[in-house]
Amino acid sequence: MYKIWAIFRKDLIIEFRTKDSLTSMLFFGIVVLVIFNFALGSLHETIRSAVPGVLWVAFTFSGTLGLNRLFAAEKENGCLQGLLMIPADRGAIYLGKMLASFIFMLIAEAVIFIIGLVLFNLTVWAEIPYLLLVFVIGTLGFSAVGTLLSAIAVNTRLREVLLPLMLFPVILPILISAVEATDIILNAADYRALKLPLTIMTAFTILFGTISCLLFERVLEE
Amino acid sequence: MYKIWAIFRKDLIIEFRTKDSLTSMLFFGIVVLVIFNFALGSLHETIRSAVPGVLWVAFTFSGTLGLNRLFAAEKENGCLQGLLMIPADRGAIYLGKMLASFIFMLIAEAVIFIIGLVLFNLTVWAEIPYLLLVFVIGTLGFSAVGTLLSAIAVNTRLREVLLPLMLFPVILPILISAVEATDIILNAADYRALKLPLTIMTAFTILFGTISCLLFERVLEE
Amino acid sequence: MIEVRNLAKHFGRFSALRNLNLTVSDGDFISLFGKNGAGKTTLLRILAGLSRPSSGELYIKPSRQAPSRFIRGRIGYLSHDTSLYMDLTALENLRFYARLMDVPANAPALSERMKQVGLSGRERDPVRSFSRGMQQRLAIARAFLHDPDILLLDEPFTGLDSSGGDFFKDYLASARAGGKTCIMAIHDFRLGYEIADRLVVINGGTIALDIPKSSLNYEQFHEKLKHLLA
Amino acid sequence: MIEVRNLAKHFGRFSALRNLNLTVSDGDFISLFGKNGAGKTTLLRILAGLSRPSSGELYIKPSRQAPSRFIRGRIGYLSHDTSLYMDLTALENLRFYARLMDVPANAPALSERMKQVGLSGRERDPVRSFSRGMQQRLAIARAFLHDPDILLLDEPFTGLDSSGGDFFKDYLASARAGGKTCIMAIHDFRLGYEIADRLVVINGGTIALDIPKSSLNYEQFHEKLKHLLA
Amino acid sequence: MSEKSQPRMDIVLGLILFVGMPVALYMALIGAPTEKTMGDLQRIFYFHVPAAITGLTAFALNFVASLMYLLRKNRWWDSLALGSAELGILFFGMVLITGPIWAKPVWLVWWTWSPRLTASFILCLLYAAYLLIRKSFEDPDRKAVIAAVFGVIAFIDAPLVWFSIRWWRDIHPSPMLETGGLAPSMRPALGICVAAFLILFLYLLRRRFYLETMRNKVEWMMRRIDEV
Ligand code: HEM
Ligand SMILES: Nc1ncnc2c1ncn2[C@@H]1O[C@H](COP(=O)(O)OP(=O)(O)OP(=O)(O)O)[C@@H](O)[C@H]1O
Ligand SMILES: Nc1ncnc2c1ncn2[C@@H]1O[C@H](COP(=O)(O)OP(=O)(O)OP(=O)(O)O)[C@@H](O)[C@H]1O
Ligand SMILES: [Mg+2]
Ligand SMILES: [Mg+2]
Repeated sequence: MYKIWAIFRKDLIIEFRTKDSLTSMLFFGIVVLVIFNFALGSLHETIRSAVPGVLWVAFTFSGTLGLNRLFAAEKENGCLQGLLMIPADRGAIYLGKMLASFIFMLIAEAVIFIIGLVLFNLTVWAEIPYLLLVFVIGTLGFSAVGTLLSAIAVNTRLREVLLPLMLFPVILPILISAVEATDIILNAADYRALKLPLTIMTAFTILFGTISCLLFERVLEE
Repeated sequence: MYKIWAIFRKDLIIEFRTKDSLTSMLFFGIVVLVIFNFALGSLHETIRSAVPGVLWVAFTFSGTLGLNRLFAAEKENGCLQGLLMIPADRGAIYLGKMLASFIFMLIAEAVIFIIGLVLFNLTVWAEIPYLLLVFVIGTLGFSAVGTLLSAIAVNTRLREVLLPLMLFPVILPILISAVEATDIILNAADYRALKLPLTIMTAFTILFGTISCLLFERVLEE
Repeated sequence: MIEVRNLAKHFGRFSALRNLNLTVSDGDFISLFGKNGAGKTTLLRILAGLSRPSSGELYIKPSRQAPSRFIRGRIGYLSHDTSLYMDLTALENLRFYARLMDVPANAPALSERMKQVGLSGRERDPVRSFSRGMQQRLAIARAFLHDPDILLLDEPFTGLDSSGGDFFKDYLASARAGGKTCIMAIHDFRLGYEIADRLVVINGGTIALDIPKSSLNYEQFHEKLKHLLA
Repeated sequence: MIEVRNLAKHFGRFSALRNLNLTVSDGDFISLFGKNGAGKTTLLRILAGLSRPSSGELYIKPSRQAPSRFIRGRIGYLSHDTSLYMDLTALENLRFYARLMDVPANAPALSERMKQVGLSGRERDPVRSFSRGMQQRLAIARAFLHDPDILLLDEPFTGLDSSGGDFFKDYLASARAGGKTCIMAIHDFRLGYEIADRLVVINGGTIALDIPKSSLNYEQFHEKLKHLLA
Repeated sequence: MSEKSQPRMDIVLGLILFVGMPVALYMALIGAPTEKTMGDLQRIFYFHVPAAITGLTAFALNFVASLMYLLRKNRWWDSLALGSAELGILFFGMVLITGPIWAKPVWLVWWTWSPRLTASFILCLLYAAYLLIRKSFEDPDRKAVIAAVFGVIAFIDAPLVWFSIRWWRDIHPSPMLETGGLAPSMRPALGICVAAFLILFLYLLRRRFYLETMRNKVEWMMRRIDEV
């Protein structure tokens, strides 16, 4: 348990020192927003219906970037090799890394979301708890699969290509549900419709979390 | 002169072998398109006016990615250091790298554009020469500044953040003109209006190219 | 005890190891010699469980298979790479690995380690700013934090200055006195002969010589090795 | 001729070099000794023009400033890093650098180079699949493709096996016979003494000893160095 | 070497195909009745649907083989997984080609993001990624493990993709085979085409398998040559 924590903490310290992942995650996310805004400049009245999609594009981009970096950092000096030699369940490495990517993504999402609000002129005080729920579940699912897949990708030559290539199709159900749920929250008032996408997201997250945790041991090994 | 060519050729061989930059450039570009398409799914009639912006977002993203990789590859074993020791004008390094990024971007843009046509249901046979002109000038400007800035960024710790952070504001005039020009070609029939954006793009490209070539020597050096 | 039977490792059509047999008893101190590309690193990585053999059997007491979680805690592997995080300080690196290896991770204990490898005073500097030899020192401190029973060393003296080399020789001597097992890939004939009590030469991916040190004096050994690796 | 006057290099509040003076005549063969972190690499990088001194003057005949394009063509720098592209084959690496260094880049000439460093037969394998020593051999071939007048060597024997070491010693001997200048950072006292004709010790970022080899025999030198670096 | 290059089973399958394919073609292009509204255009149906069925079968087989590999660590399963993934992409590629060809005249667009089309596209992407993973590992054992892991995830993902996009209205017709809406006169042709495609799949799979074993053997022999 505290090993999970140790791995998480280490990523946090490195991040705190270099500000590498978070800044680039934020930056890409914000750029997506800004350019979307710019591209949709002429369609101001319809913008609200595009916001959920735009937000999740931004989240996905920044998340993929973050995941890539989180494992690339382990490669630099053969650090992953050091990790593989520790006398601990490799599940601990998985959970530690997943926790780190989850937290980083949530932070990035929060900032991106706030900037999105400003850019798109939205006010959403009442909806925040619901949005939070959707963001947390969606991000959890994302980092559950993402961590496994980036552990696969990091050992290949095509690392930076392979991660999105594997991740996006796999993550699509959760992404679509998340966009749908966000859309319902922002644009429709009928919160009962939330049930379906939220169920799908949750089922997906649990399913992939379990599978990933089980398969992780097989995957980590050079 | 043949040194420029040697540097370009080397990047080409590496690319051919790993398919690293191009695949990831393409992938990100296409993903931008697809997700835009999703996000704008409900606005089918207005989509055509958003296409130029969307295209250039995709180009910019994939280009930034490509630039980052092109210089990151030089860092791996201190290869940049090897390059710095060669008895040649450092302008040759600049031009070789610029050529490589220019060609990679053009290839990526061509593919992204074709996929964009399919996704957005456009037919543009007659407009292709004009579009090609805009793409070539825009890309030239992009890689002229981009190469300089990524040479700066690669030596910093915050490499992947710094490049877009510096590049996007600098590139904005070219980007806006390019979107403008593409919009005119795709949506308005009056090609005379092309003159202004094209002039701006060309002027910026020449300006940036000259300045970058002059400043490059100062920048490369650890 | 480590037992390797009929080990082979192929990379595509290239065989890095083939038909390799080796039995290491507890307490053996082995120097592993071999030309560049002979397969020393490949063998050590397989023994450390970081790479899977293409065929053959690997048996590390008490488990009859690739090193499990329990075995991993008994192995200390010092590779060509340092396994250090460049953006953490020296102390943070040690603390991180100490936590993962179930070793006391308090600052005094770790500072003591730093002192042993001659890095005291640089605890709070990021590893990125360390010179090559300083990184190697820290890598040594890291790899043996958990006082492993089996030492797998891949050219451990790389980059060390004379005092660093002396320290590490002392460390190995005390490990030997403590009954540890050690396999060390090394190019320096004299140093390798001096430290080991068993001399193994790997050539063309298989064991070409495997003798106790007592059977040859240095000059004879040097002659023989020169001849083998010519 | 290389002349260094009052050189200093600071990293933040830390001085890696300070008050360093050194004059190297054409044809000097210098072994540079020093503890880990003494500043050897820092000095070599400055001499190679890869790093800017914080203060002081650097003078490499005939230009009174940091190495210009002309000077760069006369320097061969072998660093801790190999400067090789992992995804290119050995031959492609050499060909690339040969083109940039205005050296014939035809396959036979380059294969000859590969053969010299004992890598013939591996020309078409990607460098990523090379063992450490093989990479070092290729790095040597690369760094001296253009037959430079001034050799700056940073622990060049790292990872080389005995035949690789012998080859490189021969190479240095013939370079010396050809009147080249060489500055080599090295930790192995015996080897450094053997190769050089001038012995320089750097300590605490400044020159602590600078004597011709003829002034001390090996035992005296060893004593002195042990004492200096204690 | 004792093995014949054409095991008897393959010869039999080959013969069946040699006869069956022309029959299937005849049934599809001439034998089956012409559809009322779409005319001859509808005959794409006899390629589109069998290809889809075969492709899905192949992916399912890949899932089973991947799972078995993870449990049994037997290289046989890995070869099976590889072969079925490649053929799955091949057949599904046919769906993705015949579909748009059909769609352009019927729906007036090449492509829309309707649920089934999206799901098909994603499925193809997943297995393209699967093949890419296989290409980017060199160590055969590692490759097999990683590919199996991804094979499992990919197939579990497929139904999820399917359901998660259900709430969009779908321009793609719902499968009439299930609802029994297919005209009885079209059934024999469809049946024969499906059978022919499945046999073709089986045949190609066996050949692919054979190729893989040959490759391993050649590699082994090359190593022996190097050793001598
Ligand atoms: C899982 C994949 C697919 C399956 C199982 C499938 C199956 C079918 C079936 C059974 C029909 C006949 C429906 C009928 O007329 O009774 C059909 C029709 C059709 N399919 Fe697909 N299909 C798949 C993917 C695609 C794709 C990717 C496209 C691409 C555009 C496509 C385009 C069409 C078109 C245009 C028709 C004719 C629609 C019409 O009659 O209006 N299908 N498909
Ligand atoms: N990933 C790989 N792909 C292909 N070939 C490899 C790979 N790793 C190692 N080899 C080859 O295997 C052989 C043995 O390599 P290894 O690193 O074990 O040598 P070594 O004995 O450690 O050499 P050195 O003394 O130079 O460190 C070499 O010929 C090398 O080219
Ligand atoms: N980029 C840097 N930032 C901060 N300090 C640095 C940096 N580079 C080197 N140093 C410090 O400068 C000193 C000299 O380093 P240098 O690499 O020159 O040592 P060296 O003599 O080559 O040692 P070694 O024998 O270990 O290779 C070291 O204490 C090192 O920590
Ligand atoms: Mg080795
Ligand atoms: Mg050094």
